[in-house]
Amino acid sequence: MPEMIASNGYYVAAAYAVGWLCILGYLLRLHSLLRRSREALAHAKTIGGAP
Amino acid sequence: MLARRFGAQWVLRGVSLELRSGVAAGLVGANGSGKSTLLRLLCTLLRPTAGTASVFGADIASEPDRVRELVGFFSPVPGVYEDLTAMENIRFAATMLGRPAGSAASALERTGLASVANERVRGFSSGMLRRLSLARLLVHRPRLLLLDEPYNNFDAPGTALLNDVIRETLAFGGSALIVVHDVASAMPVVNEWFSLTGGKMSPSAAIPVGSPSPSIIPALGMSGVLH
Amino acid sequence: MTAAAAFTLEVPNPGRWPIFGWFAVLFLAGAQITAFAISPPDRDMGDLQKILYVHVPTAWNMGICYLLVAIYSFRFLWKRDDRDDLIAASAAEVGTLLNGLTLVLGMIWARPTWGVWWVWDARLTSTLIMFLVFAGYLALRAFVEEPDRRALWSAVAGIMGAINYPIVYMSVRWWRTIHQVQSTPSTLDPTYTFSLRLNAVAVLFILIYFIRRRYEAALTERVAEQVSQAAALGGPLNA
Amino acid sequence: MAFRDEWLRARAVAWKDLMAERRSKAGFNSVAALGVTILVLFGFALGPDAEAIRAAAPGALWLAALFAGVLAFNRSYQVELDGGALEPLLMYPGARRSIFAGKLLANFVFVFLLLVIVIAVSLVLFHITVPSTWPRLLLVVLLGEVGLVTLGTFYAAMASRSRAREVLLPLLLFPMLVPVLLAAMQATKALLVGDVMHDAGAWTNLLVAYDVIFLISTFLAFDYVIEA
Repeated sequence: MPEMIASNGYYVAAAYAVGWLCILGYLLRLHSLLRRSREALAHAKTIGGAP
Repeated sequence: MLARRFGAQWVLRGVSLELRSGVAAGLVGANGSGKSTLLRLLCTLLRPTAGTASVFGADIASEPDRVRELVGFFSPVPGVYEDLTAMENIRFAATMLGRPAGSAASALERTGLASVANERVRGFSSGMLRRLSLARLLVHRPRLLLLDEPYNNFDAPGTALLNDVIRETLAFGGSALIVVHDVASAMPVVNEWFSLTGGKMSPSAAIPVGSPSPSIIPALGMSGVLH
Repeated sequence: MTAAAAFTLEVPNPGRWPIFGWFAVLFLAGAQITAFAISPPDRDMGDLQKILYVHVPTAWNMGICYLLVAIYSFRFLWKRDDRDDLIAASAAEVGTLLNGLTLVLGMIWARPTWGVWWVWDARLTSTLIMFLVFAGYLALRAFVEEPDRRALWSAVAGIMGAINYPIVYMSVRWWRTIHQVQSTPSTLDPTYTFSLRLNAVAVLFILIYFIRRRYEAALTERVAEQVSQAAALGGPLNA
Repeated sequence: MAFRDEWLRARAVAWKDLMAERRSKAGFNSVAALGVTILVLFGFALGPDAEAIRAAAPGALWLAALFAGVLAFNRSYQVELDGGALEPLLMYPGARRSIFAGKLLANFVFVFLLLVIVIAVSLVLFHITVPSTWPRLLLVVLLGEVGLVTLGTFYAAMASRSRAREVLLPLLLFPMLVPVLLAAMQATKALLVGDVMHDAGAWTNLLVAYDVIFLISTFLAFDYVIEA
């Protein structure tokens, strides 16, 4: 029943694809969160004129 | 050095005040200067971010229960149950305070609400609501009165009644801290004045001190015991 | 003003964490490749078993995240240090991500194995319930603005959520279970368990990196919030 | 001595909540009507076939109680929030758990009355014959209600004071209720057919265990929740 084994390959591929998609997606989210929070801090400091 | 931070802003940066018993202190200050925050700290509604304060020996952070027994907070918001009648409200307060049920009736009597005792609070005017929360204070009989703008929209008899209650509290060794704009109404009872600006407290020489016993209040940390 | 200074939060610097990030990603790739290389084809599951190399480690690490949420929530209730709150929040977010991934991978594995996408089985169902519990946790954090209240409430919700996991698992288990009986790693052939553990460690590195950087972003945002608030309400923070 | 004071305070809080509820009347009627509506909708969803409806009756009954109950939980803190009465309540001396106990009691009575209606209507709508094991069924209903009301009152203490409370309470509450609802539904289902499989006992014991766990944890956590 080769067809059965072959289709399994799709599921395995799908699983790893989803796995890496999540990791890369979250890395992007982290990147933007970090950038945005640093911008917010810089912006806040300019208004506050804190030392 | 009592301090309280909301997010970043030090609303109170280091208030130090020692209030002797039998003293009514008036507290003036611009809006947002931390006056009501100080009161809410003293009555354990807020936790201090730094520093300590004790009321008649009970520390507000570690012994909130004892403090709540000793402190009465008279705030502009009456905080009563509109669907309940005046008597039901005060009797509920009496039960929660562990006071005898009978004290509710006499408190309503004293504040002139006996005639409307069985009416629902929903229809009460703001003056009547203030009397109702004053009645709650009478049931409680706290040793430290924390009054937040007590004289606002209070008619003449109401103000007189309030000052009587303050004097009675001072008489039995209690104290009062009154946050006030309307300095004139508080004049008959207050014997020390403080001003709170930018979260810092200082004895306020600006306001003439009408107190019979002009005692110098050492600027000790709030950790000074109010005794 | 030492009392005040002690309580202000310092901005964390990234330091060498980005390098650790690269290391974690490469290590995961390496772990997956080794697992592929050394795992003998399982007699009946064919190469479907390879899905387990990413499904099971993700599930384990999800558990670790929720444990971290509980631990840092307890610490917050005890010490009231804002940093613990932010770590708990970061661990919850990463945990929820891993939770979602575990569910999707579980379904991808269930389809060829049992012919259906979803199975009302003890472990999958309790993982789904935990996903909803922590969706509630994240919603609570989103809906409550005031930092002190948000921190306190989410600490409580986090602990209650963590308590609920074993309870949900046991109750669903008695309700019904056709999930592979929890095969303790030792009973299976050693290469399989080695691959599982290797990948589990790899996902753990990813997890640590994610939480640390998410925490960094949250802390920076909190400091920015404080600085702007202080400025708005007069006088820099530690004047 | 202290326990007696706490009980008096809890009873006063419960009495105050129930009195305010009775006076505003609208509350209970609308919640009960919602419960019945949900039962009717279940009837439509499961089709006229008597057998299918009877099989689904336990689930329908508990879900109706759950969805209607959620409205009651948020309302129980509304009585404080409307008049700004929460702060005076927090300033009364004595442990705050008596406030939680009082709210729990009031909600228990409210949801009990709701359950009476929901059960009566579902007996009729779902053609349920009262089984010989009805005393044990009543016990299961009460135990299930304890779990529902405990967690509902606890999470409403947070949800009622934040934005979008109608969304936040179900989102927080339902996942936590899964074990209680599962046990309650399974025990009810078994007892409705006279517990022929003798597994109602196991589920009932489970229900007791859940109630104890959630009662203890919510009582411990309430001080932190109400303090903020």
